[in-house]
Amino acid sequence: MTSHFLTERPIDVERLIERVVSDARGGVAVFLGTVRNHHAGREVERLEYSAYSPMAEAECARIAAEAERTWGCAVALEHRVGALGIGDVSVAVAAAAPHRDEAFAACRYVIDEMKRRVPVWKREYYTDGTVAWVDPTAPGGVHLSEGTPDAVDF
Amino acid sequence: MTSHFLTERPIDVERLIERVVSDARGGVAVFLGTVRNHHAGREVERLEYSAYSPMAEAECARIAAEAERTWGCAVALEHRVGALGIGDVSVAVAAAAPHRDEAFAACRYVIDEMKRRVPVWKREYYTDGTVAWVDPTAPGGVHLSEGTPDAVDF
Amino acid sequence: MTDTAVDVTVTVQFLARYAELIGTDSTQVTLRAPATVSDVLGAVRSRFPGARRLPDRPLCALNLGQVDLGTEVAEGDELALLPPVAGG
Amino acid sequence: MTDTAVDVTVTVQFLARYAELIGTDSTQVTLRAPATVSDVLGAVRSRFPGARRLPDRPLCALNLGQVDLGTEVAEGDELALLPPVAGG
Repeated sequence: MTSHFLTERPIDVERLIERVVSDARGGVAVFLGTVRNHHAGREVERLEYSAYSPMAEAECARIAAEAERTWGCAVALEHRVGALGIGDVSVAVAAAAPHRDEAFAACRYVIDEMKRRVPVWKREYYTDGTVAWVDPTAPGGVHLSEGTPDAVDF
Repeated sequence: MTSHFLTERPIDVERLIERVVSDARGGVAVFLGTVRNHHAGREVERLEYSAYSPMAEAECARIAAEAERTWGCAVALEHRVGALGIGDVSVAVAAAAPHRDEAFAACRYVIDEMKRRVPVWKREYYTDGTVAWVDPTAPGGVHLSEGTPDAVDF
Repeated sequence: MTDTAVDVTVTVQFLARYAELIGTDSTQVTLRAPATVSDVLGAVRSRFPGARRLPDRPLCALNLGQVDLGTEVAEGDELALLPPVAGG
Repeated sequence: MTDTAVDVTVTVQFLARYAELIGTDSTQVTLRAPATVSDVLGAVRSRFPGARRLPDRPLCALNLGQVDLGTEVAEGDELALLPPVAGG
Protein backbone atom coordinates (compact mmCIF):
# COMPACT_ATOMS: atom_id res chain seq x y z
CA MET A 1 0.00 0.00 0.00
CA THR A 2 3.00 2.33 0.32
CA SER A 3 3.28 4.83 -2.53
CA HIS A 4 -0.39 4.44 -3.24
CA PHE A 5 -1.43 7.99 -2.34
CA LEU A 6 1.91 9.78 -2.46
CA THR A 7 3.70 10.09 -5.75
CA GLU A 8 6.94 11.64 -6.91
CA ARG A 9 5.71 11.70 -10.50
CA PRO A 10 3.26 14.12 -12.11
CA ILE A 11 -0.33 13.31 -11.16
CA ASP A 12 -2.30 11.86 -14.04
CA VAL A 13 -5.70 13.45 -13.53
CA GLU A 14 -7.44 11.52 -16.29
CA ARG A 15 -6.29 8.24 -14.81
CA LEU A 16 -7.42 9.29 -11.35
CA ILE A 17 -10.88 10.02 -12.75
CA GLU A 18 -11.00 6.70 -14.59
CA ARG A 19 -10.37 4.89 -11.33
CA VAL A 20 -13.60 6.19 -9.76
CA VAL A 21 -16.04 6.43 -12.66
CA SER A 22 -18.30 3.48 -13.27
CA ASP A 23 -21.37 2.84 -15.40
CA ALA A 24 -23.55 3.38 -12.34
CA ARG A 25 -21.74 6.44 -10.95
CA GLY A 26 -22.62 9.29 -13.26
CA GLY A 27 -21.43 12.25 -11.18
CA VAL A 28 -17.76 12.95 -10.66
CA ALA A 29 -16.41 15.84 -8.59
CA VAL A 30 -12.71 16.57 -8.82
CA PHE A 31 -10.45 18.94 -6.95
CA LEU A 32 -6.97 19.90 -8.07
CA GLY A 33 -4.51 21.96 -6.11
CA THR A 34 -1.80 23.56 -8.20
CA VAL A 35 1.32 25.46 -7.20
CA ARG A 36 0.64 29.20 -7.03
CA ASN A 37 3.21 31.82 -7.91
CA HIS A 38 2.72 33.88 -4.77
CA HIS A 39 2.62 33.13 -1.07
CA ALA A 40 3.18 35.14 2.07
CA GLY A 41 3.83 38.26 -0.01
CA ARG A 42 6.70 36.69 -1.94
CA GLU A 43 7.03 35.39 -5.46
CA VAL A 44 7.38 31.62 -5.46
CA GLU A 45 9.85 30.08 -7.89
CA ARG A 46 9.47 26.41 -6.96
CA LEU A 47 8.78 24.24 -3.96
CA GLU A 48 9.34 20.87 -2.39
CA TYR A 49 6.82 18.69 -0.66
CA SER A 50 7.99 16.17 1.88
CA ALA A 51 5.93 13.70 3.86
CA TYR A 52 6.05 11.37 6.80
CA SER A 53 5.26 8.73 4.23
CA PRO A 54 3.96 5.71 6.16
CA MET A 55 1.63 7.87 8.25
CA ALA A 56 0.57 9.95 5.24
CA GLU A 57 -0.35 6.80 3.34
CA ALA A 58 -2.35 5.49 6.29
CA GLU A 59 -4.10 8.82 6.82
CA CYS A 60 -5.05 9.12 3.14
CA ALA A 61 -6.48 5.60 3.21
CA ARG A 62 -8.53 6.45 6.30
CA ILE A 63 -9.88 9.66 4.77
CA ALA A 64 -10.86 7.93 1.53
CA ALA A 65 -12.61 5.15 3.43
CA GLU A 66 -14.51 7.67 5.57
CA ALA A 67 -15.78 9.47 2.48
CA GLU A 68 -16.71 6.28 0.66
CA ARG A 69 -18.63 5.02 3.69
CA THR A 70 -20.40 8.31 4.37
CA TRP A 71 -21.50 9.11 0.82
CA GLY A 72 -21.59 5.71 -0.87
CA CYS A 73 -19.13 6.87 -3.48
CA ALA A 74 -15.79 5.91 -4.95
CA VAL A 75 -12.80 8.08 -4.06
CA ALA A 76 -9.32 8.38 -5.51
CA LEU A 77 -6.66 10.80 -4.35
CA GLU A 78 -2.99 11.53 -4.82
CA HIS A 79 -0.53 13.94 -3.27
CA ARG A 80 2.65 14.82 -5.04
CA VAL A 81 5.94 14.89 -3.14
CA GLY A 82 9.38 16.10 -4.20
CA ALA A 83 10.18 19.12 -6.36
CA LEU A 84 7.35 21.02 -8.05
CA GLY A 85 7.19 24.06 -10.29
CA ILE A 86 4.56 26.77 -10.62
CA GLY A 87 1.33 25.35 -12.04
CA ASP A 88 2.13 21.74 -11.22
CA VAL A 89 -0.68 19.74 -9.65
CA SER A 90 0.24 19.07 -6.02
CA VAL A 91 -2.93 17.29 -4.93
CA ALA A 92 -5.85 15.70 -6.76
CA VAL A 93 -9.09 14.22 -5.45
CA ALA A 94 -11.82 12.52 -7.49
CA ALA A 95 -15.13 11.34 -6.05
CA ALA A 96 -17.76 9.56 -8.12
CA ALA A 97 -21.32 8.86 -7.05
CA PRO A 98 -24.66 8.19 -8.71
CA HIS A 99 -25.61 11.83 -8.10
CA ARG A 100 -23.71 15.06 -7.79
CA ASP A 101 -24.66 16.00 -4.23
CA GLU A 102 -22.73 13.03 -2.88
CA ALA A 103 -19.85 13.51 -5.30
CA PHE A 104 -19.35 17.15 -4.31
CA ALA A 105 -19.70 16.46 -0.59
CA ALA A 106 -17.22 13.59 -0.65
CA CYS A 107 -14.69 15.51 -2.74
CA ARG A 108 -14.87 18.50 -0.44
CA TYR A 109 -14.54 16.33 2.68
CA VAL A 110 -11.47 14.57 1.34
CA ILE A 111 -9.53 17.71 0.42
CA ASP A 112 -10.45 19.42 3.69
CA GLU A 113 -9.37 16.44 5.78
CA MET A 114 -6.19 15.95 3.76
CA LYS A 115 -5.15 19.51 4.45
CA ARG A 116 -5.91 19.01 8.13
CA ARG A 117 -4.57 15.53 8.79
CA VAL A 118 -2.06 14.24 6.23
CA PRO A 119 1.54 14.81 7.38
CA VAL A 120 2.92 16.61 4.35
CA TRP A 121 5.07 19.74 4.42
CA LYS A 122 5.93 22.39 1.91
CA ARG A 123 9.22 24.22 1.50
CA GLU A 124 8.96 27.28 -0.71
CA TYR A 125 11.83 28.77 -2.70
CA TYR A 126 11.22 32.41 -3.59
CA THR A 127 12.58 34.38 -6.50
CA ASP A 128 14.37 36.72 -4.03
CA GLY A 129 16.50 33.79 -2.89
CA THR A 130 14.75 33.22 0.42
CA VAL A 131 13.45 29.83 1.47
CA ALA A 132 10.71 29.02 3.96
CA TRP A 133 8.77 26.20 5.53
CA VAL A 134 5.07 26.82 5.13
CA ASP A 135 3.25 26.71 8.45
CA PRO A 136 -0.42 27.76 8.43
CA THR A 137 -0.23 28.27 12.21
CA ALA A 138 2.76 30.65 12.08
CA PRO A 139 2.49 34.45 11.89
CA GLY A 140 2.74 35.24 8.19
CA GLY A 141 2.16 31.61 7.31
CA VAL A 142 5.83 30.66 6.95
CA HIS A 143 9.08 30.14 8.85
CA LEU A 144 11.89 31.66 6.83
CA SER A 145 15.00 29.51 6.82
CA GLU A 146 18.17 30.68 8.55
CA GLY A 147 20.70 32.54 6.46
CA THR A 148 18.07 34.07 4.21
CA PRO A 149 17.16 37.75 4.37
CA ASP A 150 14.47 38.63 6.94
CA ALA A 151 14.87 35.31 8.67
CA VAL A 152 13.37 36.65 11.85
CA ASP A 153 11.04 33.82 12.67
CA PHE A 154 13.11 30.73 12.25
CA MET B 1 -19.14 32.14 -30.12
CA THR B 2 -21.39 29.40 -31.50
CA SER B 3 -20.13 25.90 -30.75
CA HIS B 4 -18.14 27.25 -27.87
CA PHE B 5 -20.02 25.41 -25.13
CA LEU B 6 -21.73 22.64 -27.10
CA THR B 7 -19.62 20.01 -28.75
CA GLU B 8 -20.32 16.93 -30.82
CA ARG B 9 -16.88 15.55 -30.06
CA PRO B 10 -15.65 13.88 -26.87
CA ILE B 11 -14.98 16.43 -24.14
CA ASP B 12 -11.29 16.87 -23.44
CA VAL B 13 -11.27 17.28 -19.67
CA GLU B 14 -7.54 18.03 -19.42
CA ARG B 15 -7.88 20.81 -21.94
CA LEU B 16 -10.89 22.25 -20.15
CA ILE B 17 -8.86 22.37 -16.92
CA GLU B 18 -5.91 23.98 -18.68
CA ARG B 19 -8.19 26.78 -19.86
CA VAL B 20 -8.98 27.88 -16.29
CA VAL B 21 -5.80 27.20 -14.34
CA SER B 22 -3.33 30.03 -13.95
CA ASP B 23 -0.27 30.66 -11.84
CA ALA B 24 -2.38 32.68 -9.42
CA ARG B 25 -5.39 30.35 -9.30
CA GLY B 26 -4.30 27.33 -7.33
CA GLY B 27 -7.65 25.68 -6.63
CA VAL B 28 -9.59 23.96 -9.39
CA ALA B 29 -12.95 22.28 -8.87
CA VAL B 30 -14.25 20.12 -11.69
CA PHE B 31 -17.55 18.36 -12.25
CA LEU B 32 -18.11 15.67 -14.84
CA GLY B 33 -21.42 14.11 -15.71
CA THR B 34 -21.13 10.73 -17.40
CA VAL B 35 -23.78 8.55 -19.01
CA ARG B 36 -25.19 6.05 -16.50
CA ASN B 37 -26.33 2.58 -17.42
CA HIS B 38 -29.68 2.80 -15.68
CA HIS B 39 -32.51 5.32 -15.64
CA ALA B 40 -36.18 5.14 -14.80
CA GLY B 41 -35.86 1.46 -13.95
CA ARG B 42 -34.51 0.53 -17.36
CA GLU B 43 -31.10 -0.42 -18.62
CA VAL B 44 -29.71 2.31 -20.87
CA GLU B 45 -27.83 1.26 -23.98
CA ARG B 46 -27.01 4.66 -25.42
CA LEU B 47 -28.49 8.11 -25.70
CA GLU B 48 -28.68 11.24 -27.75
CA TYR B 49 -28.46 14.80 -26.54
CA SER B 50 -29.99 17.55 -28.63
CA ALA B 51 -30.04 21.27 -27.96
CA TYR B 52 -31.65 24.50 -28.99
CA SER B 53 -28.16 25.51 -29.89
CA PRO B 54 -28.17 29.31 -30.15
CA MET B 55 -30.05 29.66 -26.87
CA ALA B 56 -27.98 26.97 -25.17
CA GLU B 57 -24.79 28.77 -26.16
CA ALA B 58 -26.13 32.08 -24.86
CA GLU B 59 -27.34 30.53 -21.61
CA CYS B 60 -24.00 28.80 -20.97
CA ALA B 61 -22.19 32.09 -21.54
CA ARG B 62 -24.49 33.83 -19.08
CA ILE B 63 -24.03 31.16 -16.41
CA ALA B 64 -20.24 31.20 -16.75
CA ALA B 65 -20.20 35.01 -16.51
CA GLU B 66 -22.43 34.94 -13.41
CA ALA B 67 -20.09 32.50 -11.66
CA GLU B 68 -16.95 34.38 -12.67
CA ARG B 69 -18.42 37.63 -11.40
CA THR B 70 -19.72 36.19 -8.13
CA TRP B 71 -16.65 34.21 -7.09
CA GLY B 72 -13.82 35.99 -8.91
CA CYS B 73 -12.83 32.79 -10.65
CA ALA B 74 -12.28 31.44 -14.15
CA VAL B 75 -14.90 29.04 -15.51
CA ALA B 76 -14.92 26.68 -18.49
CA LEU B 77 -17.74 24.36 -19.41
CA GLU B 78 -18.83 22.09 -22.20
CA HIS B 79 -21.92 20.05 -22.95
CA ARG B 80 -21.79 17.19 -25.37
CA VAL B 81 -24.53 16.79 -27.98
CA GLY B 82 -25.22 13.94 -30.39
CA ALA B 83 -24.86 10.22 -29.75
CA LEU B 84 -23.24 9.06 -26.50
CA GLY B 85 -22.50 5.67 -25.02
CA ILE B 86 -22.41 4.50 -21.40
CA GLY B 87 -19.60 6.16 -19.47
CA ASP B 88 -19.11 9.00 -21.95
CA VAL B 89 -18.73 12.46 -20.42
CA SER B 90 -21.88 14.45 -21.22
CA VAL B 91 -21.06 17.63 -19.33
CA ALA B 92 -17.91 19.08 -17.81
CA VAL B 93 -17.38 22.18 -15.67
CA ALA B 94 -14.06 23.52 -14.40
CA ALA B 95 -13.73 26.48 -12.04
CA ALA B 96 -10.38 27.82 -10.86
CA ALA B 97 -9.85 30.34 -8.09
CA PRO B 98 -7.08 31.33 -5.72
CA HIS B 99 -8.74 29.23 -2.99
CA ARG B 100 -10.93 26.17 -2.94
CA ASP B 101 -14.05 27.65 -1.34
CA GLU B 102 -14.63 29.83 -4.38
CA ALA B 103 -13.70 27.08 -6.83
CA PHE B 104 -16.17 24.62 -5.31
CA ALA B 105 -18.96 27.18 -5.02
CA ALA B 106 -18.57 28.34 -8.62
CA CYS B 107 -18.38 24.80 -9.98
CA ARG B 108 -21.50 23.77 -8.11
CA TYR B 109 -23.39 26.87 -9.22
CA VAL B 110 -22.55 26.30 -12.87
CA ILE B 111 -23.64 22.66 -13.01
CA ASP B 112 -26.84 23.40 -11.06
CA GLU B 113 -27.76 26.31 -13.31
CA MET B 114 -26.88 24.37 -16.46
CA LYS B 115 -29.25 21.61 -15.48
CA ARG B 116 -31.95 24.16 -14.76
CA ARG B 117 -31.55 26.59 -17.63
CA VAL B 118 -29.66 25.27 -20.63
CA PRO B 119 -32.04 23.99 -23.33
CA VAL B 120 -30.63 20.51 -23.86
CA TRP B 121 -32.64 17.31 -24.09
CA LYS B 122 -31.84 13.67 -23.68
CA ARG B 123 -33.31 10.74 -25.59
CA GLU B 124 -32.55 7.38 -24.00
CA TYR B 125 -32.39 4.10 -25.88
CA TYR B 126 -32.87 1.12 -23.57
CA THR B 127 -31.59 -2.42 -23.97
CA ASP B 128 -35.22 -3.65 -24.09
CA GLY B 129 -35.76 -1.72 -27.32
CA THR B 130 -37.78 1.10 -25.81
CA VAL B 131 -36.91 4.74 -26.34
CA ALA B 132 -37.82 7.74 -24.19
CA TRP B 133 -37.38 11.47 -23.83
CA VAL B 134 -36.09 12.28 -20.40
CA ASP B 135 -38.31 14.80 -18.59
CA PRO B 136 -37.51 15.45 -14.95
CA THR B 137 -41.03 16.92 -14.51
CA ALA B 138 -42.85 13.85 -15.88
CA PRO B 139 -44.08 10.97 -13.69
CA GLY B 140 -41.32 8.39 -13.82
CA GLY B 141 -38.92 10.92 -15.29
CA VAL B 142 -39.45 9.99 -18.93
CA HIS B 143 -41.92 10.06 -21.80
CA LEU B 144 -41.71 6.72 -23.59
CA SER B 145 -41.87 7.09 -27.34
CA GLU B 146 -44.85 5.79 -29.28
CA GLY B 147 -44.66 2.26 -30.66
CA THR B 148 -42.48 1.07 -27.79
CA PRO B 149 -43.80 -1.27 -25.08
CA ASP B 150 -45.48 0.46 -22.13
CA ALA B 151 -45.72 3.70 -24.06
CA VAL B 152 -48.45 4.94 -21.77
CA ASP B 153 -47.32 8.47 -21.25
CA PHE B 154 -46.44 9.72 -24.69
CA MET C 1 -42.76 48.07 -43.92
CA THR C 2 -45.65 50.22 -45.07
CA ASP C 3 -48.62 51.75 -43.23
CA THR C 4 -50.67 48.72 -44.17
CA ALA C 5 -48.22 46.18 -42.66
CA VAL C 6 -50.34 45.25 -39.66
CA ASP C 7 -49.50 41.55 -39.80
CA VAL C 8 -46.57 39.93 -37.96
CA THR C 9 -44.96 36.73 -39.13
CA VAL C 10 -43.20 34.67 -36.50
CA THR C 11 -41.08 31.55 -36.96
CA VAL C 12 -41.97 28.90 -34.41
CA GLN C 13 -39.41 26.26 -33.48
CA PHE C 14 -40.47 22.94 -31.92
CA LEU C 15 -37.65 21.43 -29.94
CA ALA C 16 -36.85 17.83 -29.04
CA ARG C 17 -39.97 15.91 -27.99
CA TYR C 18 -42.27 18.72 -29.15
CA ALA C 19 -40.98 18.30 -32.70
CA GLU C 20 -42.04 14.66 -32.45
CA LEU C 21 -45.47 15.56 -31.10
CA ILE C 22 -46.11 18.20 -33.75
CA GLY C 23 -44.50 16.29 -36.60
CA THR C 24 -42.20 19.09 -37.72
CA ASP C 25 -39.27 21.14 -36.45
CA SER C 26 -40.66 24.56 -37.28
CA THR C 27 -43.42 26.52 -38.90
CA GLN C 28 -44.33 30.11 -39.67
CA VAL C 29 -47.35 31.80 -38.17
CA THR C 30 -48.78 35.10 -39.39
CA LEU C 31 -51.12 37.03 -37.12
CA ARG C 32 -52.76 40.42 -37.07
CA ALA C 33 -50.77 42.80 -34.84
CA PRO C 34 -50.66 43.25 -31.90
CA ALA C 35 -50.19 39.59 -31.08
CA THR C 36 -48.73 37.76 -28.09
CA VAL C 37 -46.89 34.49 -27.54
CA SER C 38 -50.20 33.06 -26.40
CA ASP C 39 -51.80 34.03 -29.73
CA VAL C 40 -49.00 32.25 -31.62
CA LEU C 41 -49.56 29.15 -29.48
CA GLY C 42 -53.25 29.28 -30.30
CA ALA C 43 -52.49 29.34 -34.02
CA VAL C 44 -50.12 26.38 -33.59
CA ARG C 45 -52.75 24.40 -31.70
CA SER C 46 -55.34 24.97 -34.43
CA ARG C 47 -52.94 24.01 -37.20
CA PHE C 48 -51.30 20.83 -35.78
CA PRO C 49 -53.36 18.02 -34.24
CA GLY C 50 -50.29 16.83 -32.29
CA ALA C 51 -50.19 20.20 -30.54
CA ARG C 52 -53.04 19.11 -28.27
CA ARG C 53 -50.42 17.18 -26.32
CA LEU C 54 -48.42 20.31 -25.56
CA PRO C 55 -48.77 21.49 -21.98
CA ASP C 56 -51.11 24.43 -21.37
CA ARG C 57 -48.18 26.68 -20.62
CA PRO C 58 -45.08 25.37 -22.38
CA LEU C 59 -41.69 26.92 -21.76
CA CYS C 60 -41.22 29.60 -24.43
CA ALA C 61 -38.15 31.46 -25.65
CA LEU C 62 -38.48 34.53 -27.85
CA ASN C 63 -35.29 35.37 -29.74
CA LEU C 64 -33.30 33.11 -27.35
CA GLY C 65 -34.61 34.58 -24.11
CA GLN C 66 -37.29 33.04 -21.94
CA VAL C 67 -40.62 34.87 -22.00
CA ASP C 68 -44.11 34.43 -20.59
CA LEU C 69 -47.24 33.92 -22.64
CA GLY C 70 -48.32 37.57 -22.51
CA THR C 71 -45.20 38.87 -24.26
CA GLU C 72 -45.91 40.66 -27.53
CA VAL C 73 -44.30 39.27 -30.67
CA ALA C 74 -42.84 41.32 -33.53
CA GLU C 75 -42.21 40.77 -37.21
CA GLY C 76 -39.39 38.29 -37.76
CA ASP C 77 -39.29 37.00 -34.19
CA GLU C 78 -38.27 33.44 -33.47
CA LEU C 79 -40.44 31.74 -30.88
CA ALA C 80 -39.15 28.41 -29.57
CA LEU C 81 -41.29 25.93 -27.63
CA LEU C 82 -39.04 24.07 -25.19
CA PRO C 83 -39.78 20.83 -23.33
CA PRO C 84 -38.50 20.71 -19.74
CA VAL C 85 -34.72 20.68 -20.05
CA ALA C 86 -32.80 17.51 -19.31
CA GLY C 87 -29.15 18.28 -19.79
CA GLY C 88 -26.17 17.36 -17.70
CA MET D 1 13.38 -9.62 27.28
CA THR D 2 14.44 -10.63 30.79
CA ASP D 3 13.17 -9.63 34.22
CA THR D 4 15.81 -6.92 34.33
CA ALA D 5 14.70 -5.30 31.03
CA VAL D 6 13.11 -2.21 32.58
CA ASP D 7 14.39 0.17 29.92
CA VAL D 8 12.48 1.09 26.74
CA THR D 9 14.20 2.28 23.58
CA VAL D 10 12.19 4.47 21.24
CA THR D 11 13.14 5.73 17.79
CA VAL D 12 12.31 9.41 17.41
CA GLN D 13 11.73 10.85 13.94
CA PHE D 14 12.09 14.58 13.29
CA LEU D 15 10.06 15.61 10.29
CA ALA D 16 10.48 18.48 7.83
CA ARG D 17 11.38 21.73 9.62
CA TYR D 18 11.98 19.92 12.92
CA ALA D 19 14.77 17.89 11.30
CA GLU D 20 16.35 21.23 10.37
CA LEU D 21 15.98 22.61 13.89
CA ILE D 22 17.39 19.51 15.54
CA GLY D 23 20.05 18.89 12.93
CA THR D 24 19.16 15.27 12.30
CA ASP D 25 16.29 13.16 10.95
CA SER D 26 16.08 10.71 13.82
CA THR D 27 17.58 9.51 17.05
CA GLN D 28 17.10 6.75 19.60
CA VAL D 29 16.13 7.47 23.18
CA THR D 30 16.33 4.93 26.00
CA LEU D 31 14.39 5.58 29.18
CA ARG D 32 13.54 3.70 32.36
CA ALA D 33 10.02 2.21 32.03
CA PRO D 34 7.31 3.29 32.42
CA ALA D 35 7.90 6.33 30.16
CA THR D 36 5.59 8.65 28.28
CA VAL D 37 5.81 10.67 25.08
CA SER D 38 6.50 13.66 27.28
CA ASP D 39 9.48 11.88 28.84
CA VAL D 40 10.89 11.14 25.37
CA LEU D 41 10.48 14.80 24.46
CA GLY D 42 12.35 15.77 27.62
CA ALA D 43 15.25 13.53 26.66
CA VAL D 44 15.30 15.03 23.18
CA ARG D 45 15.34 18.57 24.57
CA SER D 46 18.28 17.80 26.84
CA ARG D 47 20.26 16.13 24.07
CA PHE D 48 19.77 18.58 21.16
CA PRO D 49 20.26 22.35 21.62
CA GLY D 50 18.07 23.00 18.55
CA ALA D 51 15.17 21.30 20.32
CA ARG D 52 14.61 24.43 22.40
CA ARG D 53 12.88 25.81 19.32
CA LEU D 54 10.30 23.04 19.31
CA PRO D 55 6.88 24.13 20.51
CA ASP D 56 5.94 23.14 24.06
CA ARG D 57 3.43 20.64 22.77
CA PRO D 58 4.44 19.50 19.31
CA LEU D 59 2.17 17.25 17.25
CA CYS D 60 3.25 13.65 18.00
CA ALA D 61 2.55 10.39 16.22
CA LEU D 62 3.31 7.06 17.89
CA ASN D 63 3.55 4.18 15.43
CA LEU D 64 1.77 6.30 12.76
CA GLY D 65 -1.17 7.35 14.93
CA GLN D 66 -1.55 10.72 16.61
CA VAL D 67 -1.13 10.63 20.41
CA ASP D 68 -1.02 13.11 23.28
CA LEU D 69 1.96 13.72 25.51
CA GLY D 70 0.74 11.43 28.29
CA THR D 71 0.72 8.31 26.16
CA GLU D 72 3.04 5.57 27.41
CA VAL D 73 5.75 4.38 25.02
CA ALA D 74 6.90 0.78 24.62
CA GLU D 75 10.09 -0.92 23.49
CA GLY D 76 10.62 -0.46 19.75
CA ASP D 77 8.03 2.29 19.29
CA GLU D 78 8.47 4.95 16.63
CA LEU D 79 7.64 8.43 17.84
CA ALA D 80 7.42 11.11 15.15
CA LEU D 81 7.46 14.86 15.89
CA LEU D 82 5.38 16.60 13.24
CA PRO D 83 5.33 20.31 12.37
CA PRO D 84 1.89 21.73 11.56
CA VAL D 85 0.93 20.07 8.27
CA ALA D 86 0.94 22.09 5.06
CA GLY D 87 -0.19 19.78 2.29
CA GLY D 88 -2.61 20.39 -0.58
